[in-house]
Amino acid sequence: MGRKIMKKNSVVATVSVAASLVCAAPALAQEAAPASDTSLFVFNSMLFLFSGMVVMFMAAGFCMLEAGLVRTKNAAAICLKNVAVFSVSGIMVWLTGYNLIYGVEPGGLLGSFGVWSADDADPMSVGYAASSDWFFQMVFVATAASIVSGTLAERIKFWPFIIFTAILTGVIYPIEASWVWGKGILDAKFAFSDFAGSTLVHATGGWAALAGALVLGPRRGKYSGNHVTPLPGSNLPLAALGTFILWLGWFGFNGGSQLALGTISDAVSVSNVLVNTNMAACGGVISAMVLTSVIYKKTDLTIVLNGAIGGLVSITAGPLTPEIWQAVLIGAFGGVIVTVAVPFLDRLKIDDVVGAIPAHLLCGIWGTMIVPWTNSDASFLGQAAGSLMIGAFVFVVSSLIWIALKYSIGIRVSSEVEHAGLDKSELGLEAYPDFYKA
Amino acid sequence: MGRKIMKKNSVVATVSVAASLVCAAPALAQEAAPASDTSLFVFNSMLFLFSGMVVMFMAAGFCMLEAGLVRTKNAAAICLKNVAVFSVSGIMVWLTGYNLIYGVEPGGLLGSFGVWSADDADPMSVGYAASSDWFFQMVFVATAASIVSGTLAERIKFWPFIIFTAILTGVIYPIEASWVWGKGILDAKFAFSDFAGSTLVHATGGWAALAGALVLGPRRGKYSGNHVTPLPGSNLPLAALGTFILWLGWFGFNGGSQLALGTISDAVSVSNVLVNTNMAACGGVISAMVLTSVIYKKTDLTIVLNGAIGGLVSITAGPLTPEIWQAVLIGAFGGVIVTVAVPFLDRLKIDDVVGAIPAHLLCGIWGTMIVPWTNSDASFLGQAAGSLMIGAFVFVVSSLIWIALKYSIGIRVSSEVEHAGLDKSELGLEAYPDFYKA
Amino acid sequence: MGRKIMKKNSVVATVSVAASLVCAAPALAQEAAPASDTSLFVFNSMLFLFSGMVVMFMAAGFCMLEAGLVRTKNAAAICLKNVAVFSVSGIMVWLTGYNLIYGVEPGGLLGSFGVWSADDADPMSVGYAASSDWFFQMVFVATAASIVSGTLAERIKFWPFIIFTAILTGVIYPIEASWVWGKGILDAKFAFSDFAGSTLVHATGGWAALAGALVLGPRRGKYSGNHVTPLPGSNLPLAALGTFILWLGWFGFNGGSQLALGTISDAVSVSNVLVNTNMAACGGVISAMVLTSVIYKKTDLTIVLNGAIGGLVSITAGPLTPEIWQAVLIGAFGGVIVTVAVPFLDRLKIDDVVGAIPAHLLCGIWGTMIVPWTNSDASFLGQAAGSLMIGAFVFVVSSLIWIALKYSIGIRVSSEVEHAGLDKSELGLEAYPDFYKA
Amino acid sequence: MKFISAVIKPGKLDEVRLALGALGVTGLTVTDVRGYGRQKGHSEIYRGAEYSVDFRPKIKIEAAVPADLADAVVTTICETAQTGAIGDGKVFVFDLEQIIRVRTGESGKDAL
Amino acid sequence: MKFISAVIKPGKLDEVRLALGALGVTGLTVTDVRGYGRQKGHSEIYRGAEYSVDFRPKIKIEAAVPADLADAVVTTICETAQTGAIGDGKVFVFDLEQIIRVRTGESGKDAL
Amino acid sequence: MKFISAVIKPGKLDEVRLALGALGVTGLTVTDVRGYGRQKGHSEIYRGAEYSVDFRPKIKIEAAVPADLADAVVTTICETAQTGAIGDGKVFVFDLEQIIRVRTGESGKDAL
Ligand SMILES: Nc1ncnc2c1ncn2[C@@H]1O[C@H](COP(=O)(O)OP(=O)(O)O)[C@@H](O)[C@H]1O
Ligand SMILES: Nc1ncnc2c1ncn2[C@@H]1O[C@H](COP(=O)(O)OP(=O)(O)O)[C@@H](O)[C@H]1O
Ligand SMILES: Nc1ncnc2c1ncn2[C@@H]1O[C@H](COP(=O)(O)OP(=O)(O)O)[C@@H](O)[C@H]1O
Repeated sequence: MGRKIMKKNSVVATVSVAASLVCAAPALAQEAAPASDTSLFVFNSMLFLFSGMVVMFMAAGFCMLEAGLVRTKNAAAICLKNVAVFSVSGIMVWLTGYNLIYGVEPGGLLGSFGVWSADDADPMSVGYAASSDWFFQMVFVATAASIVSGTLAERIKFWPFIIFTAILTGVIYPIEASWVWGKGILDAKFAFSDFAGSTLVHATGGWAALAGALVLGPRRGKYSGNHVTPLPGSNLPLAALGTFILWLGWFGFNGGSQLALGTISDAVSVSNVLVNTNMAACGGVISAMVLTSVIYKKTDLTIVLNGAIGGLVSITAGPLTPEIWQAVLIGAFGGVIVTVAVPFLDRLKIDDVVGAIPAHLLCGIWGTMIVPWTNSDASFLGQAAGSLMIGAFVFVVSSLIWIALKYSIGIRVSSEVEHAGLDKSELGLEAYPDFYKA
Repeated sequence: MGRKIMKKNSVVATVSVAASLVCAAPALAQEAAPASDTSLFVFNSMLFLFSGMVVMFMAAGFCMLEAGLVRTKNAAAICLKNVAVFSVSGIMVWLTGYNLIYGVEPGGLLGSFGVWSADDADPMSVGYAASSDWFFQMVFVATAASIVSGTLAERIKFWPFIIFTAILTGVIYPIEASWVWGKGILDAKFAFSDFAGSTLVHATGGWAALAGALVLGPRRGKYSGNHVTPLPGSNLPLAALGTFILWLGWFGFNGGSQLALGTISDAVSVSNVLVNTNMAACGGVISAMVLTSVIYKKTDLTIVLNGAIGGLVSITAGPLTPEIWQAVLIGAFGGVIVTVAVPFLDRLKIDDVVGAIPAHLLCGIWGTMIVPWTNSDASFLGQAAGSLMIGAFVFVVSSLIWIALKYSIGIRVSSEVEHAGLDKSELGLEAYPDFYKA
Repeated sequence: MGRKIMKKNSVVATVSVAASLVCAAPALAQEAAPASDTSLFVFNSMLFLFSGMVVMFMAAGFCMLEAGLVRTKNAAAICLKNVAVFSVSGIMVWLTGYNLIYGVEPGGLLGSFGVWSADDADPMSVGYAASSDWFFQMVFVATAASIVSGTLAERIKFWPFIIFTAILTGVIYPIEASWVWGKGILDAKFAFSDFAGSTLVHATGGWAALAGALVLGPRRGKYSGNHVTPLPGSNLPLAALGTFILWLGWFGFNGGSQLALGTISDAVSVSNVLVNTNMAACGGVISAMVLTSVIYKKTDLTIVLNGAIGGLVSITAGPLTPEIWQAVLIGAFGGVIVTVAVPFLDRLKIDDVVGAIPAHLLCGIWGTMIVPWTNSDASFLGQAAGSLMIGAFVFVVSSLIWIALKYSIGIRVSSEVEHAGLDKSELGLEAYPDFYKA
Repeated sequence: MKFISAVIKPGKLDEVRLALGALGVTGLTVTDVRGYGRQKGHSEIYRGAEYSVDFRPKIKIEAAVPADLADAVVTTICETAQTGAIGDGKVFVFDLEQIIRVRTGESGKDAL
Repeated sequence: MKFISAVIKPGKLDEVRLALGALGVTGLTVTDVRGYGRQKGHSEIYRGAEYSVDFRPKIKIEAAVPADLADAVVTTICETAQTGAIGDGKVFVFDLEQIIRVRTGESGKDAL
Repeated sequence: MKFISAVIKPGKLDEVRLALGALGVTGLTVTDVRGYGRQKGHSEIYRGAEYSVDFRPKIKIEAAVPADLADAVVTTICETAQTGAIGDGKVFVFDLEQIIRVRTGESGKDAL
């Protein structure tokens, strides 16, 4: 019964296969009785809160993905880092991050430093609860920071990593994000378009990770001459779980980035964003699956998982405007990038433990550059300018910080610690003490 | 303080233990000021999107349940299958599935083939965003497909399995679902009632799995003469996690199947559905727990987990109409079915690795047949007709496809591959390479 | 693009760093057009349902946390207990719990016994669907019960534990909760304030666990003379996952406890609650992280995870009123409590396998006592009275029941069973049969 | 008394145990080991990088037996553990000076 | 020089190690093994199907000792590892031709 | 024929295997073991309680070799497995009465 109630009067609409542009909806929506001011406010706030909660859960996704892809002897250490990253991000976004992002002058370069607090003095003109927005922005910052821990796993010291995370989440990310989402220079001068953060979140995390990987160097035993020795992930079911959690979280990530839900047009947009987000992930999985099977005669699960992430990152810059087939293709190409770039990075002896650089940095760039294909408000030039400017800024500043840390307190554990594993040395325990390890 | 705000004026209502039929609510609800058109639209779309996201997460639940119940040497392969299944389902529902379901003539047998795209031309008469509905339907299809992988685990070849999945999600499921939810023949002629899919989703997945199990044969070493050798699941905490995720997802699965949330009556219905869904799961757990303890003097966790699923599947055909005690009983009997059927299938030498046939097929039939007990709109005859027609269709077509695959490209890995495990042979890696395996 | 739509007219409001008290919002909100009766009803019911689902997922969180912190030989048994606890709670809240809580006379001590059923006869005066409220209350009870299993793991018999759980969820919790949330004696006489249950849920679970730990005794081999032998947790990534799930669930736990969402004031409150909840967890993580590093020169992941929980429990009694810095401090002190109390309990030879007593009981008391700092409606005296009265009641009654069980059917497994592990002895299987155990 | 140690393929353990039991061998000790020999390892590809897994999983069976049973034990192991493919394993025979049963302190044949 | 190999119950390792240390045994090598003997395995039920777990977890302790210490070592192991229940294990004594310390190349008694 | 058993540090396995291969040793059997000796264990802290982990992970390598190769094998193991730090391990040499190849039944040198 349940299934039928609404289908009665909708059968005409839903079976139509004529491709009506989604942009048509807003126009028509004007005729319907609008939601009351209060309902609008609640809908908007709910979108932020609910999406924010789902995005928060991505922290668990990253944690599981990374715990699954490191060796047992470093599995507890990577969990510790993930818990710490999420906590430090929350504090830093409160202390400096939020006001750096949204306290920038229109067209400006640098926002204001200052601790954030909720201001709901004029709720109706804002249209949502101040804290709901802050919560949503905060979990985005945490996402960017989570990317870094995976790349640098199994060899970086805990505390220097935490210091870098604090700077990344409190200063670096907020500054570059202010250029676009804060209506700073990239928004004003280049109409740079990044719906939910292919560049602002993912490429940013990827650049910071790349800088770290270069300064830190590869894990001992990974490269000898031209030979690559894989150091296989120790718990692939956890990695698969992490990927599913990230996939789920992405619906909040991209869907919530519509930033409003109180009108028919917004509800339609959020819905379209979710569908495109999902289809890009499907595309990424399938292309990675086919490609690894063709190249290696084996279907490497870890690459397929990276393919899902790659597809998701690729669509993140523009999940609203593509037709479904375009979303599938955008994601599928993300899967190709990942499949090809993972071994390519190994050739360059850049040791990225979980494949974060291909999935977040490269697919982030790809996703950003392809926006003009489906969104006429964006230009290739503007997208390139934004990618370059943000990339250069994040990479240079991150490199400087990594180098400063390296030559002050040191960022790399000793070779004995690395051999014994960070769990025993830095945490004083083991992730799986009962199991006999080969 | 928080707790009290609303309790003040509600204390009378909530402590009343008089059993007022939930159906009374709609009548009364008319008096309240209705939500605006826009709010209605947003509520409905949100129900689809939010429920759809939770149902999507069931893919992770199936993945963990199955990864926990296979042996280590096949754990990565089952994860790969689960990721692939969800991706292929998304693509197929877009390409053919959706329009097969909802493009059928009233009372008809076969919908129209055609790629779906969102049509929001007339939002108010539809009442929700087209994409939100599509998203919700899509995750249902993926659920049906996830059931199959568990039964056939540890011995089926990857690519033939993917081909079957594509046909199941793109053709078989959509056709049978169109007969009911698309207002096809079973809805028109038999008033067949299946609220959220005990038959349409779960028994369908179960029939496809049964057909596969029969064509594929049991795992080597499982049966010798009349002796059954258990091949125990390798990671039961993951199986427990998977079950909890599925339980959570079921709230979206059944709750979202109310298909509307913008009226008092709908909000009450969704709430009642959630409560009944939960109580049926509780019933399934407790009956399985007691029964295994009585029969075997041990409380087999894996059966108890199956009991939870069995309870959930049992209530899925009619979660709105039962009183709570009825929901508990319906679920509890599902737990009994599972406990008894798992060893019974072994007697028949049907090797169902995760117990999907008892939980999804048998409980799906039970849940469908018991609907008339609490819902006078349904008849035993109509329910039987629907169960039979859908069962016959899905089982026969699935069998033909499995047989065709078997005698063309082959569906079963060689005995060496099966011995070594699919992970090494098909994926080229191991799920837990660091652990020493007994 | 998406990011900008609303920021245009909100930039002024959101960058303001002036600390306006959140209480200002309600006053202003009156001016906005209110939501219709129906929308209000739907918003409120949605808050309950959605929050309830997230809180339900905490059952998975507890399960993973506990499965990760026990030894392999008891990992399946703890999963069984967690599944059983959630199921038994659902049944008991239906049979007696709900009406004990809300059927109490104003200022009374004992509610009415009676099976609950939904009454939606007068929906507008209640303001939400009866079942949505029941669902939300039910998952709270399950949370309290989940706390106990962790403390008593690895040595308690299954069925006596289930009997205790039934009494705790059907009688003990409902009675003490009625004193506050049911408007019984503590609410009426002491204006005892416990927003989401630092005392009512968490300390209650903790007291029951402490009583059990004392009656049951420590695990064999844990204490010999003054020497403590750690029995390390077997799967720390699962423990980390569990903590993240709990963290997520807490947003529903505290956010939903606002109990209403249909006004601007409520939406603002829910948002503020979420932010404070998150910040307290961040505080708990960071203080535990710093403190363990300073004391032990190692950063013990398991303590840090307990720190997150400790922070969350600490804020739960009053997540609405603190400024952010206050929330951080309240949580941070929770982290300190946990770090100090874990080894202190070992000194007292109270064996708490997962650290539930420090995190839930001690932080629950701390969180309750600190409410007056930020909420002038609460007094230190009232808070102390409530803490004491509830603590004494729960501890004494729980102790009596544990003792009664001990001297009737026995609560502790034999030393052989304990040595072999509960999995083999009570469940007849192993959690990780394929792995070679050291 | 002789001490016989055999390295065999993992799938053969049950068969060998039953055959030895039938022969009168009353006890066995089994260890999971990895073997390297003529039977080469295989190569796996992980994230695009090939690597060789040189060792193959094997099972080591150890049994103390009376000297007069030794030959029969060796022959039985060879027969039941044989698949004919490379990597079937080896049997090693050692002289055993003494065997004592922990429970009773009995030694020599009585300890078997 | 003698090489003593003992199969004991897992719970006894610490006791035995301490007793041997007191006796002057300077080193030990320990392996997780599974044993089959008089002590029968147990049967488990998984999803309604019964199966027998034939092997029991045991611990193998190996120590190279001077010949004159061998008897004391055997006796000590028997005494400390004894529970009196079936399955307590066995001690095997082998002749050891040579022992060399990797670090220094010392051999014989000096290598102990 | 000799049977050589060596306990070495886990990180040295590959090096030793390659060196022995170069020497003409055709097969090896490897076991994960835990060692106790001069090299003391370390202490860990779990939830504020200190405990000592007395055993260190080691690798046991076993190889049957012709008597004339035995000395070279011992020397090679000592050289390649040496780090100079305490805990490098020991090499034990046993007399091997007989070796049989399961696949063919060949015995003695032919079985190597
Ligand atoms: N010289 C040796 N010393 C110890 N173990 C050996 C030796 N040669 C072979 N083995 C063990 O026997 C197993 C099988 O040997 P292999 O040479 O691969 O096959 P086959 O015995 O059929 O010729 C090896 O994996 C290894 O464990
Ligand atoms: N003949 C044997 N050769 C090698 N190991 C043996 C032999 N007999 C027994 N064992 C080992 O000793 C353990 C205990 O032996 P069992 O016969 O069960 O008890 P008990 O020694 O008390 O009579 C077995 O589990 C097995 O590991
Ligand atoms: N007497 C012994 N019998 C058997 N194994 C021994 C003996 N002594 C040492 N071992 C093994 O050799 C390893 C290294 O010995 P240890 O005394 O720590 O260092 P070293 O050999 O450098 O002096 C130990 O961990 C143990 O496995």
